[in-house]
Amino acid sequence: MTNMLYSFTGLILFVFGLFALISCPHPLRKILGGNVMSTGIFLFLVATSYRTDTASIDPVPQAMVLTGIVVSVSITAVALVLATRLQQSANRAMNRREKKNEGGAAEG
Amino acid sequence: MDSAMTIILTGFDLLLSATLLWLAWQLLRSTDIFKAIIFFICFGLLMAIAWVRMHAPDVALAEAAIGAGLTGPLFLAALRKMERKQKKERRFDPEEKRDNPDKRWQVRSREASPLMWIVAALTLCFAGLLIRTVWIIPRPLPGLAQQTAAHLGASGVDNAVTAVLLNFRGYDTMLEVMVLLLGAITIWSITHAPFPPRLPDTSPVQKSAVRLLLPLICLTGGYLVWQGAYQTGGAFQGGAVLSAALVLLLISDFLWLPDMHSLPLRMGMVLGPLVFLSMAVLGIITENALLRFPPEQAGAFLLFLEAACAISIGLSLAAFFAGGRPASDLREKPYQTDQPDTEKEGS
Amino acid sequence: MVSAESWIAVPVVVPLAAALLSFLVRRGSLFISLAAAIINVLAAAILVNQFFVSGPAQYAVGGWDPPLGISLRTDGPALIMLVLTGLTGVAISLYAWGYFSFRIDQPARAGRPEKQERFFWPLWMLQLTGLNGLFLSGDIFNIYVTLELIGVSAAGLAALSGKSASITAALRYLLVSLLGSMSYLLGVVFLYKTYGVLDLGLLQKMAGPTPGVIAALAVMSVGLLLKTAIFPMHFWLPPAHANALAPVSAILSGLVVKGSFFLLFRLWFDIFSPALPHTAFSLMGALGAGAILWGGIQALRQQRLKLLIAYSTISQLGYLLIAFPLAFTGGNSQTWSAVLFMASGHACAKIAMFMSAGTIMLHLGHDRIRELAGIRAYLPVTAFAYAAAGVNLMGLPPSGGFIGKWMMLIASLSTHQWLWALVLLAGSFLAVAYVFRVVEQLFVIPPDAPFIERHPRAGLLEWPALILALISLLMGLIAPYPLRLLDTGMAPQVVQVIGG
Amino acid sequence: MTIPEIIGLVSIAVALPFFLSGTVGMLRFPDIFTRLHALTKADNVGLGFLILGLCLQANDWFIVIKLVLIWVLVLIASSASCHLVARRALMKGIRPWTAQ
Amino acid sequence: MSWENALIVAILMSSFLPGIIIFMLPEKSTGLRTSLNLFGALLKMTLVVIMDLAIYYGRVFHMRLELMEGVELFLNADPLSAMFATLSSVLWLLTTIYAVGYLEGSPNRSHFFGYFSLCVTVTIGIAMAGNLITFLLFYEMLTLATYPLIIHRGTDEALAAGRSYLFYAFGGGGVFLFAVIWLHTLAGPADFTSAGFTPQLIDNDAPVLRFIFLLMIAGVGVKAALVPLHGWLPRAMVAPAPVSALLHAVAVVKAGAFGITRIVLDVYGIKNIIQLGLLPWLMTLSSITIIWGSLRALQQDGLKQRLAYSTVSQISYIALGISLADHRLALIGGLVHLVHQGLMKITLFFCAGNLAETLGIHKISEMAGVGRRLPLTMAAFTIGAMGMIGIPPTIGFVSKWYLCLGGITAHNWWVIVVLVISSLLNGAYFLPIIITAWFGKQQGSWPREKNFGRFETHWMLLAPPLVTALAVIVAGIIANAQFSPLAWVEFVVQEYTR
Repeated sequence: MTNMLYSFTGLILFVFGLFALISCPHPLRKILGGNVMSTGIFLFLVATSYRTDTASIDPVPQAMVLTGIVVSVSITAVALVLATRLQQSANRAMNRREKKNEGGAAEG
Repeated sequence: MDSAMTIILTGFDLLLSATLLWLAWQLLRSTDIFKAIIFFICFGLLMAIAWVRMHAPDVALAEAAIGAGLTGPLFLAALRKMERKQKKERRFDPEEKRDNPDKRWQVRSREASPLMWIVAALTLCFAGLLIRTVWIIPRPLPGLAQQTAAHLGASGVDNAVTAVLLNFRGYDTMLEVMVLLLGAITIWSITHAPFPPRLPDTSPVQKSAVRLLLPLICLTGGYLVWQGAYQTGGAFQGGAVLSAALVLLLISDFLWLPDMHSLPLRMGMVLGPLVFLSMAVLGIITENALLRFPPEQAGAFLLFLEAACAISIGLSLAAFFAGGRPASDLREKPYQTDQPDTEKEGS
Repeated sequence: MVSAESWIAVPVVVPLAAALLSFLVRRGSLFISLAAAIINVLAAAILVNQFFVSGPAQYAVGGWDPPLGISLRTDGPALIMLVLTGLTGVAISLYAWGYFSFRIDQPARAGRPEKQERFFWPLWMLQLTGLNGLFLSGDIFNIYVTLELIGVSAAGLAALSGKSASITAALRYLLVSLLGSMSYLLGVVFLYKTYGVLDLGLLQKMAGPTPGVIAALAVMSVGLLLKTAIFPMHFWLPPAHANALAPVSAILSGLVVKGSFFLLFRLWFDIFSPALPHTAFSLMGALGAGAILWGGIQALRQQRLKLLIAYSTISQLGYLLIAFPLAFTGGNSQTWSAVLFMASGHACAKIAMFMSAGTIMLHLGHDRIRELAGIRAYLPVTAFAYAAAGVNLMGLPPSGGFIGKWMMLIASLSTHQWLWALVLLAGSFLAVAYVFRVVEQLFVIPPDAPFIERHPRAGLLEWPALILALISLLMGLIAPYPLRLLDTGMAPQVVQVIGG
Repeated sequence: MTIPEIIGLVSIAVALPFFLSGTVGMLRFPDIFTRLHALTKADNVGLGFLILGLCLQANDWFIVIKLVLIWVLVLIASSASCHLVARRALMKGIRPWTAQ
Repeated sequence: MSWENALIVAILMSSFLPGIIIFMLPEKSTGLRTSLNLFGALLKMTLVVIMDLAIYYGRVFHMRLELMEGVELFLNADPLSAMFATLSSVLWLLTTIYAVGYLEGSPNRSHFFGYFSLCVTVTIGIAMAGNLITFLLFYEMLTLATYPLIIHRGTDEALAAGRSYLFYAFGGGGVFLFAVIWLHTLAGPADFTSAGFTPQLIDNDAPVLRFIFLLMIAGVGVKAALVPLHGWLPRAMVAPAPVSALLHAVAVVKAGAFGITRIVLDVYGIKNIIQLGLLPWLMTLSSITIIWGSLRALQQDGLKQRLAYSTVSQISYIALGISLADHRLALIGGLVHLVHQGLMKITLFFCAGNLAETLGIHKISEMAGVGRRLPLTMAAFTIGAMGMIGIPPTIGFVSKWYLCLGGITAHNWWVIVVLVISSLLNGAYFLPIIITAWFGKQQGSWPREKNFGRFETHWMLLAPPLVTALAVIVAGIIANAQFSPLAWVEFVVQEYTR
């Protein structure tokens, strides 16, 4: 019974993350969605191998999830740095534009 | 007695799943990015509890250390860097976030555009499809539990997950450590670490707290790596804790990353993957199979491997938080966040 | 003392070592990477030789047999892609050497070359490791890790040029590849949930049309189609390829896209072909047809050379998908080997084209198609390389593209599927239009052509492009050898299903 | 059920209201400073009782040392972070809540 | 690699290798380039003549290269291919000499001569193709080799001509590829045999074969400039004179006509085609082209445009001859016209080139009194024109004679009517040129006059037209001698009418 419950939670989390990744405009929110999506899949994966008696738990999905977590943190970090760099250059452009029309306003 | 226990447990499961889904929903709908990140950190911690419930202690530790422990600060640091510098000193107060002039990034429209509804409908039926498939898949097969248990003795470690991670599927872990290093290299290739804005005075409490906590953190990190052989723990969890130590140093200005020389950093980051690779090649030469450890000293080999990997994972994760390469590396002046951009607009 | 069959590990270990060393020792990174690329080609050749001697091999990593451990497999399709990646890898490394030495000498024409070169080599070597790992791996979760390795290094390479346009494209590319690999991973979870096994060989024996497998394949295919930028999901490819540095766009267009396509090919034809309904194959065909026509029309409308080439990639990928319905409906077993043959032909041609576009951009400072006239006066080899690669795209004899198109037309006509044949012909007409639109400018020398000062090391820029273009041009003549390599590779059980 | 286990259960029971009060305090208090106050004070004391209870139930000295180590770490961390948050709030110009 | 294979490869390589080397040569090394060119042309001609002799005495030359499973690149030298190969190698030698003289001092000649030799290699390949697939391969490569020659001048007009050439050529190529593959799936990989494919193939899918024939003729007809598909030919006249001479007398247009011959005789086979009843269609199409070409030629003022339209109509004589393939005489007339038309048309183009090069004359209206200034060139032009009209001693008369005989034996009066009308039309558009040239009075000075010392123009520009004009007359006179084109054609036709 717990298998089904946690598998469904995992799947719904995956779909939430997918929706967030597709629909949200802000890059940070997209990356958040990506993380939620991957956590959802990992939950679904481990939920499949859940047993009540801990002796016969299958360790392979847990190893896969560990690898998955590390990989997704690496992707998140790269995506964050890209998004930051992008936003900074956008901010810089806005600052320059403001300075220009401020300068204009001062003279005008 | 155990029927009462199962009722409590199912009750706990339902509560936990409900909160997880609610947190994820809040993550999407909250108007303010800062709030969304805080929800994400809580989501990470609750996930750690879920992993414990799934009898997966290793994953719980990793999720807590990396999922919530490191990703949260990553997001917060990114958000701070993305803040547009106001005329006055940089404002960080969450309450005043709403009248932030930079409206472009907020989730403005409460009534979602029709496209949004289509996408939502599509994802919903996709979810329905997935759940229906999961529902009709027969009782899950035993998986690889027997095989791992049978070969556990020859793997040199007692903890099954570490055995699978480092010995049976060591090739996966080697590539995965490479992905971590690759992430660090990519970040170094994009920008160099921005000058952290020097706060007027870091409070003495922070300095002394850090001075007190640091040895304890390193001790626990080392212990986790050592414990990986026979209990929950291992290179990733230990590495994550070590990275927490480095992040603390970065925050409280002990480490002045922008003008650190990059060679020691690079050596540390490459240490783990290099040891892994040389073990793999050694496996070919002595045991005539890639990544094969001599059965009797396998335990010692694995421990040495885990230690090296923990150090490089710690450094790589800290590099993720720093968000760039040391400026002294390419003899470039570390640019302030609002300096004219160095790159030339594409013609 | 080192057994011969451990050569299989070389294509993964050597580039990996080169990546680590070139990140560590900055100055020697160029020569380390070049040496690694050459050893990689050598290893690929030895593996092909071993393959012809002793047939497909399986190599258990760490000494643990498949259900528990991971196995590396060499069969026909994998070896074709290995040889292709090896050859083009050496050519790209040589080109990058010339490209960066050119940009460092004339920084006025380029962004920050010194930073770019320093980080290009480790990222490129890790990319090569990921690709070789993907082709050789026999374990679906291991393939997921290699896909991530390819995805992140490709995004890193795309963002290397530092322009804000390329960083936007890199971010979008990274998120798309994250979405793609996540849906692939979901497919892996479904497969593990139904069969409890991760190895491709075992899955092939167990595969049957159960709901779990169909759901897994559907999700995996959507992910991989997203990563291969097939028609409806191609939006991220043109900006990423056009704004990147020349060697990077060559890598992205030639190899990275082929990596995820190869995986799609292996899943659909090698492992799960009995489990798939016919409608799935014709859906892929429809996507392919859409890609050919849309890519071709868009390529005609572009004003910039690199964008034109990027859209032509989308169009050519459509060809590869059209072969799915053709091979399934009992076309002779030649058809699906035509797919990989055409993919490798296209890879060589596309890399040569991007290299020539890069050389032109370096010398002229821009790549607006209207002002390209007179290139032949100063860069004759580049102009000829572009034209030769164009011949392959158009599918004219004696190129590899012609043989691929020929086999697909034979399959479509012998199974009376007229639509695919017409789409193939329409596609090659579009290709003629957008290739000659550029060749026309290249081959004409107006009297007032501006003087272009040739860089002393421009040879390094032009000759790799020419060699690759000639390989793709003359592949048609040596077609039987790679095709025989492909046939022996497939497991017999699958071949007779496909009407072999 | 030996005497130490009973005392352990009692001390765990004692710890619960502290956590409850800390949470209620965090929700009901008017401004940031009082909320910080509630959180760090009540939760730390609650945790102390909880750790005491667990130590009594633990049957191995090594675990007792680990538990005490956890308590020390939490004390240092929460006090330092509470100080920093309060200091930051002051610098940002948030004045403590007053009666009127 | 037996002796026979080596010969075929040597023939191909004798122009391919010089081409590649010429590509590499820098612009200023004219001496080396010219000598390489001439050496290659001479070597090719001697090898081809040796091959002709060997074929005459019954030796067989072929070379196979396996392209794919069941699909081979097959080069086979049968009498028909030897004829076309001899024609193109001889005329290539003359055109090379002419081109060297014509392009003296003009820019990027290495580029030009490189593609020039590639183009002839591909033409020889088309000639010696042994099965439909090899023919298709070389057919599509011909477009690639000739395109750079057409846009050689680089003017916008040349680019437009190149674009229309590409559009027609690749359109036809695509349709031809489709038809070849369709036939391949039906009849399987078959080499060219005089019997054509197996008869019982016809009874189960005759309509499909008819449609395939239509597609094939359309595909090949583009290069053979059949009426609806001839648009590119007049526009391609913007290319330099040697290119239009070689392309429109020997390489491109002849490849199309040769393609029609191969399809009718060797792919379908005469008996099958008659059973399918396709020949009347081909006849009507070629007759319409003949009349239409001549009428359009009348309206052209540009000398080269008029010659282009006359090529359009003359090529269809060959198609007309082939469409009466079941009658031996008509077949001989058609095939021999393939050679004769090449010789006559190349003379005319050489003279047109001389006029343009030495006096800057492009229009017929400017040609008044040019006979006095360039007597020898105009003499050659007159002989060529008379050949086209079909006045006795010339080879033009011979081929028209056989065509009429074939028409009579086939009791097909339409053919006779078409031939007579077209001869009259030929006269109508060639004679005025000759009259204005010889008897007109020169108005003012020539647009751009150059003098070349002793002879009226550069010797390299004068010698080739004279040689070909001589051949036009000599081949006519010694028509039934042992080694004339006519005798060779009879040797060829012997095989098909057994």
